[in-house]
Amino acid sequence: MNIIQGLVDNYFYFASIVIFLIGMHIMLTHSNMIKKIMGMNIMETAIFLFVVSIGYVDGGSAPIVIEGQTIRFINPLPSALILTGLVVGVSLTAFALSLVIELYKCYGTTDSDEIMAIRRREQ
Amino acid sequence: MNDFVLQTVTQILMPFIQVYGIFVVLNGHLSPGGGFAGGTILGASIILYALTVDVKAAEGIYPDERAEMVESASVLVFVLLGLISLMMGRNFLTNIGIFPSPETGTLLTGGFIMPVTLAIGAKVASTVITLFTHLFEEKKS
Amino acid sequence: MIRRIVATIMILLLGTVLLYMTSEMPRFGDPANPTNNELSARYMEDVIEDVNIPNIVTAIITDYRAYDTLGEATVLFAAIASVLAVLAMHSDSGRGTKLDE
Amino acid sequence: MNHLPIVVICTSLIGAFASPVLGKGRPWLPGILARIIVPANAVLLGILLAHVGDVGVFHYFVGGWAPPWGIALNVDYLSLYMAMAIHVISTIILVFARGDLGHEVRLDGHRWYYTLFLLLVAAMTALAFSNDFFNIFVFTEVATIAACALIAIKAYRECVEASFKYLILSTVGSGFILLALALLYMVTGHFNLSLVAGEMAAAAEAYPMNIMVALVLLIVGFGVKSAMFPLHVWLPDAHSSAPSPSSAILSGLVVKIYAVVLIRVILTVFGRGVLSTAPIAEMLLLLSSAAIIGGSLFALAQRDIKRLLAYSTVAQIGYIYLGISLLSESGTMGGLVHIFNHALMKTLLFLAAGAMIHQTGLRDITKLSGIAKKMPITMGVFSIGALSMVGIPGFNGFISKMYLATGAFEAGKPAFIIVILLSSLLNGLYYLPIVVRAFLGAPDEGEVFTRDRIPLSMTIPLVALGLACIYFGLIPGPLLELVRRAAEHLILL
Repeated sequence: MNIIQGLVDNYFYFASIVIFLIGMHIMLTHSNMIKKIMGMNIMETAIFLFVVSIGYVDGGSAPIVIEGQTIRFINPLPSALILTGLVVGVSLTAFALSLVIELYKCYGTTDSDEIMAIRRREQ
Repeated sequence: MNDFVLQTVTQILMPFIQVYGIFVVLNGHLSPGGGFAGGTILGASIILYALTVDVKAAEGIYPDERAEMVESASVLVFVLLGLISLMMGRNFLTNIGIFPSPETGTLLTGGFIMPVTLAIGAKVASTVITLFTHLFEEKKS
Repeated sequence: MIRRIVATIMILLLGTVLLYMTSEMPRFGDPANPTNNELSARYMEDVIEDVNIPNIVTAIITDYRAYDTLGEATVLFAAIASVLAVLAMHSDSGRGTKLDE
Repeated sequence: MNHLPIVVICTSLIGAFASPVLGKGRPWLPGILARIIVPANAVLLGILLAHVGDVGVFHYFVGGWAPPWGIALNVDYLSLYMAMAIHVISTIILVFARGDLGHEVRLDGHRWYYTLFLLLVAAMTALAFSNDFFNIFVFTEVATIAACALIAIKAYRECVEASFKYLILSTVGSGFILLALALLYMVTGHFNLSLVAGEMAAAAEAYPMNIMVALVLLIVGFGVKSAMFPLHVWLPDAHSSAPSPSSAILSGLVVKIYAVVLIRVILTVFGRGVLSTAPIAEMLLLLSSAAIIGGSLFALAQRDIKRLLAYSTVAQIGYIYLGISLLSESGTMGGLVHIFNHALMKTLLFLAAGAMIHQTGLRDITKLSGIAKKMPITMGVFSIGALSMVGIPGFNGFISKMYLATGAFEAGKPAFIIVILLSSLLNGLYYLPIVVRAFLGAPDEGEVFTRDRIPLSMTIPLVALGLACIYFGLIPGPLLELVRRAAEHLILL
């Protein structure tokens, strides 16, 4: 029962892995491009949750120093890096959406299977 | 969207949101927040205006030409701050004391952190607004 | 349909491996974890001396690891340049539909 | 002197940031700016190389914070070699773009094109120098977005589609990379490559699953981005539909920088200790052999010249991974030297194909018969590139193949010599018919060649690349010396 115990102990990691898998499943199985982008966002968010939870320390508080108090902080590094990661995610999403807009203007659909069908019909 | 209540409330709220955004940017090094959070709040105020009142009017508040200038200028400021420390014989992006060092916890502490945060805030706000207006209604350039 | 089944099986396999790994990871929230080493200790203890600001996260992103933040501003710039370029280039007439002219 | 790596990255970034504003209403200005910045940076890198020759390799601490607190740049021969390759090849492509770009991208898009091009060059240089996992992730994203946009900027819907496919697959790759570096951070507590390497043995003892999963995720993540064989599905569409200068830089440099980062991470961070616990190297050998044979077979079936070249890239990436995963000195040298040689050859071939499409508008290789009579220079250098690809002695392609074969022999795996020979045969089968048909075939009567010459700014880069292919085939000494030092650094650890 080591595995169950480990999963219960690491419930934050467990949850973020499950969300990650849901996001990947959406990306791989859906042909609608908007849904693909949603899946991409879910996947990224799961990774961000995972990274931030690495930095958690039992009983720790937000890492802002208050003069004259010594309290335990959480590890600030993962949180700081995920601020960067968030911006990367926004950038990728924005660019992907602009490409979908262009594809919609060209083909009149946001479904990648339908675009393939249109391409095949034209050849 | 033509809802009188919504539009009026938005126009009343906008200055408060913007002041809050500026506060978050300026106090990024003292309290939770910073360039990214504050910039997004600033951008959100304009997005709210665009959604409830009119996208064209929002573009009037923040036209494309100014957006391009702000985009380029803010990142250039960031790189140039790094290069200044290079010219002073330190490594790139070394934190150099710009202001005379006051006591911890006041606004002008932290060397070049506040200029950097301001640049990031301007950059993020501008990017959020520009992305929104361009994706919301593709314009004829 | 086949694609969906194959993808689901792949995800399940990946999930099994990842979840098995999760059970063996350092325990969540344990102060003795490898991540709570001299790296994070210095950020927490010396931030006032080093940077003279109380917000540690801001200190990390704008001072200790400012180069990453420069990269991140560059990502934002790349995104906005890409979006503007793509939307402007495809905006009006003169658009081709075929590669062969 | 020590600041030169960051100066090189920053000048490209400043050029990129300034281009949209400067280019508004002056579409010619960003191009000139780029054509000044990139060659100047190549010169600076040459100075830096000489400096490193004097003082030895060093780490540069950005922000003045030593690792683990700050970010370190790794100024060694591998990063210098890659940075030099990036800047030299980019310079040539930029000169070519002056003549070709107007034909493929609308004039008001030129400022964006050069902005993205400079961003891509800066990001690749930063990746070559970076010695920090998170920094690698950030600049990987810059390079990904810029590369996708360089495809989609051409106003054809095929380009947008290819770009979207590339972006989605790259994003999955980025997700895997971020997850992998989180897993590594979790058990080692560091982001700096050298420090992670130091903690690796203890971490592999205590948390073997984390390390193995992270290794596999990194291989898949960077494998998607560098078009490792079964993950290459995005590459043919993306590289064949892009504007010719973009195709050249994407095929010549962008896929390789990810390969180099992956190689550096696998060999210096994980090291032989972890590699020996699982058959990772053997798996990479098999995959790269499959890439070499499979890519060549796919290329054989293509009629579109740029698609053919794109599939050929899949095969050539296989060579690079083959050389590295042999884990012998000659093999590593062969893989590394092939990075530069293939960049020269493939840039040459893509630019020559671009010149042909520019002049005739034809992409179908069966319709190009007799084209050598109309475009002798272009077709001449194309033949040099093709012969070099096949691996004829006297051209630079031969040098890398020779080292790869020696490496396979050294590693005690002579079976891979057969793979190399077989792929040379296949290369000959798809490249030589184009050359033969172009020189000996009769031109089709109905074809109208509106322009009899390509502009000088397109001829000069082509000739320069052709001469470089012959030069590095006949006098490979200095290049091999640099590569040997880079390989030593990798193989010693």
